Amino acid sequence: MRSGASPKGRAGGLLPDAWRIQLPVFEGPLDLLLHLVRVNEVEITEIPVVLICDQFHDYLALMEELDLDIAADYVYEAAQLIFIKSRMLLPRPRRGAEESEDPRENLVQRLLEYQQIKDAAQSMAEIHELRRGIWVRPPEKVEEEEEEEESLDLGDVSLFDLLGAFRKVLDRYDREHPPPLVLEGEEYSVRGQFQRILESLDGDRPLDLLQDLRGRSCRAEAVSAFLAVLELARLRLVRLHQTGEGELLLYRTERELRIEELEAIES
Amino acid sequence: MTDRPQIEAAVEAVLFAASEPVSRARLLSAFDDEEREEAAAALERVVERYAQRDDRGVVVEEVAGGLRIVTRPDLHPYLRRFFESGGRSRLSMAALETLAIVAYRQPVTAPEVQELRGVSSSGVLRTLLERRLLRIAGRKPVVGKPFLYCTSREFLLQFGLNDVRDLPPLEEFEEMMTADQADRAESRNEPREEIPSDPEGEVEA
Amino acid sequence: MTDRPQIEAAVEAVLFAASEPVSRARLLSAFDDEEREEAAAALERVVERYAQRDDRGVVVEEVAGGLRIVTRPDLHPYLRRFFESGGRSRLSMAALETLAIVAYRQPVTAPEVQELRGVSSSGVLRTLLERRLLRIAGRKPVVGKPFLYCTSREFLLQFGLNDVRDLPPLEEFEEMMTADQADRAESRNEPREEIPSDPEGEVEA
Repeated sequence: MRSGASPKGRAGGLLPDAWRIQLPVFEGPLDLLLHLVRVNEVEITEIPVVLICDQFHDYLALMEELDLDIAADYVYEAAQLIFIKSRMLLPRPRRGAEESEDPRENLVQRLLEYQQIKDAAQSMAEIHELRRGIWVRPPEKVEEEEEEEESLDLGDVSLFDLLGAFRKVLDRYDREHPPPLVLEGEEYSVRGQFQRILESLDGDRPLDLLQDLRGRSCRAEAVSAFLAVLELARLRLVRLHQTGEGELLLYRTERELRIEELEAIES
Repeated sequence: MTDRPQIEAAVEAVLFAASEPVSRARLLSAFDDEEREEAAAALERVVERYAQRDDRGVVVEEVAGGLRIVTRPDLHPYLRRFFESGGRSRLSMAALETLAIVAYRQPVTAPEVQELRGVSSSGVLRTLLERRLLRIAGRKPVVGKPFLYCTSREFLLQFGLNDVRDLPPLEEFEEMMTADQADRAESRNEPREEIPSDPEGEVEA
Repeated sequence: MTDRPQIEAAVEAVLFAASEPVSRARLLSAFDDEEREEAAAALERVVERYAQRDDRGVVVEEVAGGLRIVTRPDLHPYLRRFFESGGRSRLSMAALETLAIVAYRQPVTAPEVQELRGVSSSGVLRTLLERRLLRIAGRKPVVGKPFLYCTSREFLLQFGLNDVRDLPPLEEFEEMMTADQADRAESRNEPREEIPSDPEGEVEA
């Protein structure tokens, strides 16, 4: 509950108190200015800057009071108005024959332009609303073509799409190539893989090599594992067997590993 | 040898199947050279056949440089009920203002739009890009090289224009609007004045 | 109160917009209870209207327990010709991605594109070459001497750029996409600080 600090005073009732409750629906400061012009029943070209400026500031004060965020756009326009108002209040230099410029000129021009835009937008809104009711048919497929790929009309493709596509590529790449887990170098070493495979071969069960390689976390690890298998084979610690289905199976041989052999392997 | 009704039927079938606006020239490309004249005449008969009529639900419209068959806009309520979908969503006033600026000033940059509207418009521009009503047409060769925005083909489709040059001149709106300006000003104020003014200036939270 | 022709029009519009076969019962669900009887009669009139006739290219067919409007099968050669004659050329998402990669990483080889996209891209690259959006700028002096791809002049025209160096950096795009109220308000203020902060102070003419 707030009271006092009524912004009426200067506004002379032109800003209904209702505003204090209802949120403003202006599209921006120019919209607010047009509204003030309208309620004061003046022409845009004859805008009473002093009055309008005060009303505009009252409105901002009201927004402040209601803890509404006053967008920078409004603050900027308020400063502009004060600037114009101050120039209006200054005695006009009468030097020379040429008329001094009306300080309102720029503002009037902007308001007139904005009024046009608003009018156009209003008509466009009506057209859009009407045409929202139009339904089209999805394009017919003459023959059952392969799954239609999403595509854009070349004439419509713009930088926005190009950038969006590139962003998508990079995002997907990052997703599919997560930064490698930081593991101790040993995990990728040939010796480490050598030991891992040898241990997993304890017992009679063979190891499916391809499956094992696919299970490695990254290419570097897979390469290490593969080199380790070559070492294992060279030292005749394993036997490789290819099945009819193309699987490569590793079987442990009887041979024991000698410590100096292990130490000779790249770590 | 293709006979006359057959060609008329073919024209209708192509127009129906295309679903996109098709230029007359492209539509006629489905026919042999010697059929083309007949096809052009047939096309006009088909267009006439799809002229607005009380008991017809579909019409041929000329939009974005082509012809297409669409449902009559006023039948929207039935279609919405049938498809359980509201169809295309509405545009906010901010979006419409921004569209109007781009439509009339294109190619135009974001700062230029902002200057005209008096509010920053980058969010609205982005939304319009996403809805494909605008497209980026390049960059302006000035400091900062801002993007240049233009309206798209989708814009023409949604606003029923053949070409952006078909937009009525801005002054025309003004004339159109000044006529009912007073009405609108009033109706605009109404909802605000409904609320009884509070002389104590008290505000409810 | 909806009148008779209006209901007939609505039936036709629904049938037109639904591309899948629609059962009579479902079609009538778009109407109020009190309209339904009228709509059922209207539906039969619409079906009749779409009966096979020499000069009509579309017919209503009853299939899979429903009704739908389709093009007359004997006219399909025309449709095929129409669709094959191309018309508006389209760019697939794969092509757009590839184009974007080349644009930002040029000069670039096919394996490099493939690495980024995760799928083989040689077919897409060929299409883009054919469409003149890309060009081959030489070969990379590495094993296999793969071709180096660059964007073309056509590409610059398509995207309204003077030079590939005008391609916006990704950050600019991201800024645009994330521009929220706060950023926008800030960026708005910057260039405007030239306004005299003291309105009472001296003002230049």
